[in-house]
Amino acid sequence: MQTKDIDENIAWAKINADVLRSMENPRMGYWIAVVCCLAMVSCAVVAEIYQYQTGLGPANLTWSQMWGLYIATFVFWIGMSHSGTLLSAILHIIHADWRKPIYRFAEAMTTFSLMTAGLFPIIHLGRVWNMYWVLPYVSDRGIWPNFRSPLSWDAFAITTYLTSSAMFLFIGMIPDLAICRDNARGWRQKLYTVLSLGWQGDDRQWRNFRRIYLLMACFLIPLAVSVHSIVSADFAMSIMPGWHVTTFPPYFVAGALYSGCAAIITLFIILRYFFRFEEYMTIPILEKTCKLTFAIAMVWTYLNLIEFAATWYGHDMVAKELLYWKFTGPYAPYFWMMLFLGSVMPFTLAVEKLRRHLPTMFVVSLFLNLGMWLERWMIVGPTLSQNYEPFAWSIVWPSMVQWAIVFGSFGWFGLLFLVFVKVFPSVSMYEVKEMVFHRRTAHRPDLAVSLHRRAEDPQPGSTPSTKGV
Amino acid sequence: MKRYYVMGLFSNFEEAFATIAEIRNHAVPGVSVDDVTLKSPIEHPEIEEVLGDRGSPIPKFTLFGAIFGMCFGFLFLASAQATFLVQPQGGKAVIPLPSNIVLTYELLILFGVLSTVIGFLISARLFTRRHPLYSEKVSLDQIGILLELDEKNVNPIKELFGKHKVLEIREEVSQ
Amino acid sequence: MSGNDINRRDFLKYMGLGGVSAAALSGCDMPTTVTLEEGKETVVSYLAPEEYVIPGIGVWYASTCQQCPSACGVHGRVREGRLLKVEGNPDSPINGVGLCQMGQASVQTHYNPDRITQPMVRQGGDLVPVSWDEVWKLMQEKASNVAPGRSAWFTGTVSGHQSVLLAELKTAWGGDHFTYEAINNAVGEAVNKEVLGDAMPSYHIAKAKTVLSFGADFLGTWLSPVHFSQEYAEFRSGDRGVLIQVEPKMSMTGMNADLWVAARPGTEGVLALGIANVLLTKHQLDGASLSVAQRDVIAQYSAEKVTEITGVAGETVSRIAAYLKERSPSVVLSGASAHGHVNGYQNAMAIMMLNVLLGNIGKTIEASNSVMFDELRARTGSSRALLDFTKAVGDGQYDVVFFQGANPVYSAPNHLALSEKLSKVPFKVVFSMFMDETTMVADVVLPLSSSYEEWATHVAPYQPKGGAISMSQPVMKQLYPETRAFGDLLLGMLKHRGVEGYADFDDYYAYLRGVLKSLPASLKDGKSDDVFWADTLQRGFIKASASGSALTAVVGDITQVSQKPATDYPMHLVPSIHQNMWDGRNANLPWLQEAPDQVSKVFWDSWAELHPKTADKLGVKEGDFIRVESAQGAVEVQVYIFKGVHPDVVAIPMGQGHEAYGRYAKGVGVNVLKMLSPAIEEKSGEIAAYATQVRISKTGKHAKLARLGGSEYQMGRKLVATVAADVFRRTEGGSDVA
Amino acid sequence: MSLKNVLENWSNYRKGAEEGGHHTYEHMWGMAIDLNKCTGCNACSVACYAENNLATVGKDRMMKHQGMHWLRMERYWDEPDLGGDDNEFQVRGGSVLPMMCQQCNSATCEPVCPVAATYHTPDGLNAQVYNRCIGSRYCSNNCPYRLRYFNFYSYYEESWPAPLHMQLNPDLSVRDKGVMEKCTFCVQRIRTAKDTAQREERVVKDGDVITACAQTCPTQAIIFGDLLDKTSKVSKVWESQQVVLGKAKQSKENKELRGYRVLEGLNTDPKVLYLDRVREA
Repeated sequence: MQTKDIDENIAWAKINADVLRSMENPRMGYWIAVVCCLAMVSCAVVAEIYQYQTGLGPANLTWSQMWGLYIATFVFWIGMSHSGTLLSAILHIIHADWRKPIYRFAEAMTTFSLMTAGLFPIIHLGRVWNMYWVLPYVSDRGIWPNFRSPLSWDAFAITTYLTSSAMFLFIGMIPDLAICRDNARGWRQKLYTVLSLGWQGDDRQWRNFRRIYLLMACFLIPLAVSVHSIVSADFAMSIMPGWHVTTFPPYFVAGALYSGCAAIITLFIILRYFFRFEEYMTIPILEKTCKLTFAIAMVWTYLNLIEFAATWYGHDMVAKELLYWKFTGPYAPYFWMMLFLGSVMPFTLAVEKLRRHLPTMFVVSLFLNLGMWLERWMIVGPTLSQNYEPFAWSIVWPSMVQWAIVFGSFGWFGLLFLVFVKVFPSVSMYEVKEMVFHRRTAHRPDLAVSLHRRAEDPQPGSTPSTKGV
Repeated sequence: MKRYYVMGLFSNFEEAFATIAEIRNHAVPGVSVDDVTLKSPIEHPEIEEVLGDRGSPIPKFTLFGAIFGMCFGFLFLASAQATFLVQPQGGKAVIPLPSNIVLTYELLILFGVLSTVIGFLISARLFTRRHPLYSEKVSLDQIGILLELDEKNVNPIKELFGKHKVLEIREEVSQ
Repeated sequence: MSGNDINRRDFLKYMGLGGVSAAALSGCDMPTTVTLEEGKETVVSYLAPEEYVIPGIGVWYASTCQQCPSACGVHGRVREGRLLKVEGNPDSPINGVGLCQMGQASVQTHYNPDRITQPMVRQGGDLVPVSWDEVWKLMQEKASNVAPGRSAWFTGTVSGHQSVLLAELKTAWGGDHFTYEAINNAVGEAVNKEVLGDAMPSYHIAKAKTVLSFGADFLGTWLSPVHFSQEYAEFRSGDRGVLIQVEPKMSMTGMNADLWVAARPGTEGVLALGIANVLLTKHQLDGASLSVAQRDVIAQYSAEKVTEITGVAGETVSRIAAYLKERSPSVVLSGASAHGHVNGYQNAMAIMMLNVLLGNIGKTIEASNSVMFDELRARTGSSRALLDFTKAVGDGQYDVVFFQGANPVYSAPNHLALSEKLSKVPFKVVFSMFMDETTMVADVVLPLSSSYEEWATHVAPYQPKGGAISMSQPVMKQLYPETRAFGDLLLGMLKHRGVEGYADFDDYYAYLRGVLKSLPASLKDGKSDDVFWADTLQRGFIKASASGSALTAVVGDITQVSQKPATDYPMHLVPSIHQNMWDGRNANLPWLQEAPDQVSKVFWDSWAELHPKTADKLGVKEGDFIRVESAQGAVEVQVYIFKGVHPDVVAIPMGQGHEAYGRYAKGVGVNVLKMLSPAIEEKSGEIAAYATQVRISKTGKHAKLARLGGSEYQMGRKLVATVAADVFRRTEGGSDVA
Repeated sequence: MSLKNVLENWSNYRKGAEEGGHHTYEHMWGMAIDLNKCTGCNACSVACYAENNLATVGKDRMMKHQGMHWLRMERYWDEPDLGGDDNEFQVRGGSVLPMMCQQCNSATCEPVCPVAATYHTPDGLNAQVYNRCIGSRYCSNNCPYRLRYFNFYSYYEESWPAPLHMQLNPDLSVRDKGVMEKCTFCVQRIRTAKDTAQREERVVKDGDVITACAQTCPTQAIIFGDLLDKTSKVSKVWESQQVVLGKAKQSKENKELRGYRVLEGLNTDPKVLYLDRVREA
């Protein structure tokens, strides 16, 4: 049974070769995936064009339920984006080096799910063409957005987060892009030459690189926390029962990390399988991720219980009725399913046998994410359905337009990710090397030499080859 | 005056570090450890003990960016709110501190991050041409030690490299 | 982003009228010589606007609402030649500033997209548009030479000078005139006539401390609802009066009652006698106003017997009696659900007996107010007119029939087979604004102007504060040049016929001016004719009260004959009155279709109301389709379940289920009137609309009921807070805070 | 936007409603609705359709809760205050509640609009700027009364087939899809009255403005007016009911007075006062 996170005696050239290979020659399966994603996206595009032309009526939004799947899915994607930050930033700061083989795709996931999430507030606007009005641009009429609105906080927070996480992803990739540059030909070489920004592995560059990486990590952790608490403020700052909940910020952050980790497990398994990354994305690393996910799941469960208890013992009769209704009303099947998937399902992660079984974990991780999606739907839906004014109570199910757009968003995310894995290294080569380097318990120069030598290299100690003018 | 550039590539990192340590100890008179540029496929925090603390100005950029973001953020919001009087809403003040704190915080981070990145781009000397002696092996698995030398020091350095089992030596003369 | 795209040309077109009406409205002594016809040619631009047309400023013109027979006074707001909105005429003796939703929606009748815009004639089975000349030619040909007694008019309520001209025509032609209203108070009028000597006395709800109403929905549909709403507000303030409503299905008035009682349909009279019994025995009321025989009849109705017959608990009967005794004076009203039975007259008589017993006559029920000119008084409609008309038509009695203001083909029950019988009438002329069911069978269709485009006088059937003649004036130019005012058509027919005394009048406007000139000087308040005319138009009505004679109080036969329920059809059908739709005439107004029913909150549809017990027995829940079947027909309709309906009753509102009548009415809901049984109120001969027995069955179909609102319960939240009446009397008694 | 402005007026800009806010109100339009008089007849609602160019949306859209009834006549069957309704019949009738925008002084809809399309005017109204609205619908979600309506379609395309469109009130606009709308207390009438008063060089007096609903009410159950004008009818009702603006919990000397505001405890400070429905217990 594999117990080490990684084989520290792996040849560095193999690392480069394996990762670079994953970026080349897309196979049939890749193209099928691309076509599937494109098909999903076009569903959403058609639905959105229809909605744009007609108005939000076909989305089955109503005067009593003005929000729907769009906002729920927006929160879901925002949540998903938190895992990359978690793995990169927190684990970086606490020197948990097992993050190194898997953080790259997690960060990419962060960026792409943010790019997906950012679409939803736009899609859901009644007048999409005026969406730039939420940005504080200088207008000669002295009109500004309302800085009090959690929605304008969202605009700020998401912009900041998208900028920062994209920078974080990119900067962390620079040494790898240099590797790509050094190994690529043709257009790829030109691309990587530009993107690697002249990286040449100087000690000055590495030194500054280490600083910025740490600083960015320090920025990103509070940023990530703030972003999802701000998203939670969309609800928590409102007056509605079931939304006006003090524990929402931590609850959202925990939920975000939870769904992000579950998504990492999914993508971990997919990448490991399709790109044959078995040597980097190893079972022990998966196990660590699973344990982390389990821990977060328990935090999430706890916060759920806290919310129930606080409502139960609280003085707000309306919120109490709503909670009771969530447990028993027409949303109850979904609510119980969410609790089952979110709180019971993760116990599979605690079982070592299951944890190490990839197909099981794949399915479990999908279910966890379904649970987390349901969680968001259970936040948005029931409150709108049943609130202060009984005359306004209604049950409205989302229409095909909403479903199509939500469905398409997964295609959009997939498409971005598929492009990413073929253009950028989805495993951090230099960091895997670092990991390997630092993991070697005893520094064995002979082993190092054997690892870093190729046949054409001269023998150590013999006359070195010389080049130059 | 002609300057000579010599780069040795090492597969044995211990030996490479030992080479630098010797240079630091003036194994070759006239060659200082400050002339050494280490090129490496990975980050080596431990080598800084040998190379000496060369410092980095990035935290200063960060600090500046963060403070600027905070001040600018708050004042921008407040002055925008003060001129946009249509905002008095929900019975609250025109310039509400609680919500402005949220956005100030976001702007602090945004400007902090941007400033940090700019600081990095400047101080890491990116956007410069690759050194003529740059070897692709440096991005793979070997360490390069690059020295800028007077002509008299070229051979002693090469010898030093040789002693430490250098794999390859590259050199160049600039006019 | 506006659908409000009136281009410049249209604008100028409508401005033309602004001049006319502005001149007409003049409050000062300005000669108003511009006629409507001339006004057509007048194009007034902003460069030289008429004195009263200020761009951007609305001007208000007085007129009369024609959405129901109550004839409320309105002010129409006209801006840039367009009528925008109507509001109650504050000076109106009928409604004051208030106006009901039907009145508010009257502008949609005026602007309705389904109006008939030109005359039509049936050619080869289809109605085809023709010119007025052709119409007159055809009328000349077919209608002029009809033998005396071979022609008939079938109209809704008519009054004022239209009624005068109609009478002239009738005399000239020697024909019959039927005035039909599906929603009427004919039985009540008959009883009033017998007991009080006055068919339409005035009711003073505001003076009463207790109102006991047997199915009179005076807040919604009875006589003059806006007026009674005003009185109700007064009745409820200060020493707040108690409202008790007895009816099989909760009406809007029932919804506002302090005590809502569901008596078994048709037993209202028994309940009234039971109440009288308690009053006489328990409360020792002086029964001197009744004869001994009558008191003997009352004495038969002990509490147990009343409970057995009516299903109303003894304590409820006592409670009603106690209110009547303690909170005096009272007024006892009877309405459609008490009248619409075979024994409706008996019911109404027993109910009226309560008024006599309680000494309400002369206190809360006083002599009628009416205008001093008999010929102008409203000819109120009845449903008997429909029966008589159908019979006459079936006998082939008429060669020519003129229809106006009534839609009998829609509202006649199946068993009358009116449509088939009408085919025996060779020449049917329909005066109509819309292609309703009756218009569809016409041989000639004469397009009418809307009530906001025509000159007319109306006299409300129920005159609350002295008699008044209401004026209608065109508040804007005719939308369609080919439509004609009803008055103009009547005058035209008189002139065609060569009836003497009408040849001098160019049009109905000239006729009305002439008539008003000839009014007695006492009505003109010493004003010159022109000033009086201008004044009248501005005020909207002429006060012309007749001094009413004192009421008698002779109670007739109050014996109650019990009915045998038909076993095959165990349920009672209540064709309730939908306050938005009235008898169906408002079904083509989208505002009223979209405004939910006041009680059930259903919109754009019909529904059947069931008591929860009945629904349980049948195994249906809200939104299930049930089949309601009488011997005469059946409908399938969704159910609404609530506790405001008697368990033996299925209530379906009338007014929907049109087969024609424009895009908003056609195909919406079901027409419950079609399935009424042939039962007839024995004494008055009215259709016993509430006497239909039906059976209901589950169809298994289900759809969401088109009902506004989610929960019908407040969940303990303080949305509608309620306070007990004695608390109210303690804090606000004697003062009107709001 | 200048820093100088912020610094000079800092203390002013930091004042919330409880300290009087940063500006003084010119008017404070409010209502009092007597549920003892309201019969639930819907005249107000239809008058609102007529006055405010409200679209009729048809059965399907009404059923999908996409109607535009700014003034909604709610009807409940229970009476929490007078005990249960375990009777076989609905003996005390139904409880009706005309609900229009409550024009809250601490409106929950206002702070959440990302573009400040809904704001408080110096007249004390919750104004909705249609042109500014981008349709995020947050305001509606945060309205505990659910009294905001959204243009889910370009309703004007179908609601006013010619010549129905000629009825449209030119004093206010017809709204296109994607815009939130709600009761404005007939702001066009307020505007007209203010203009007239200005032209006549006087102040707006009680009775100059009346909303369409209050105007048409057959029982005159709705009273509309300026709460700042202590002589106005509506002020007197508020005063007599001992209901004070700016308080979530009223301290009435006479606990039996009927005045209350719907969901007052949420501290939205609505300006529509309701007077208890009265029934024989």
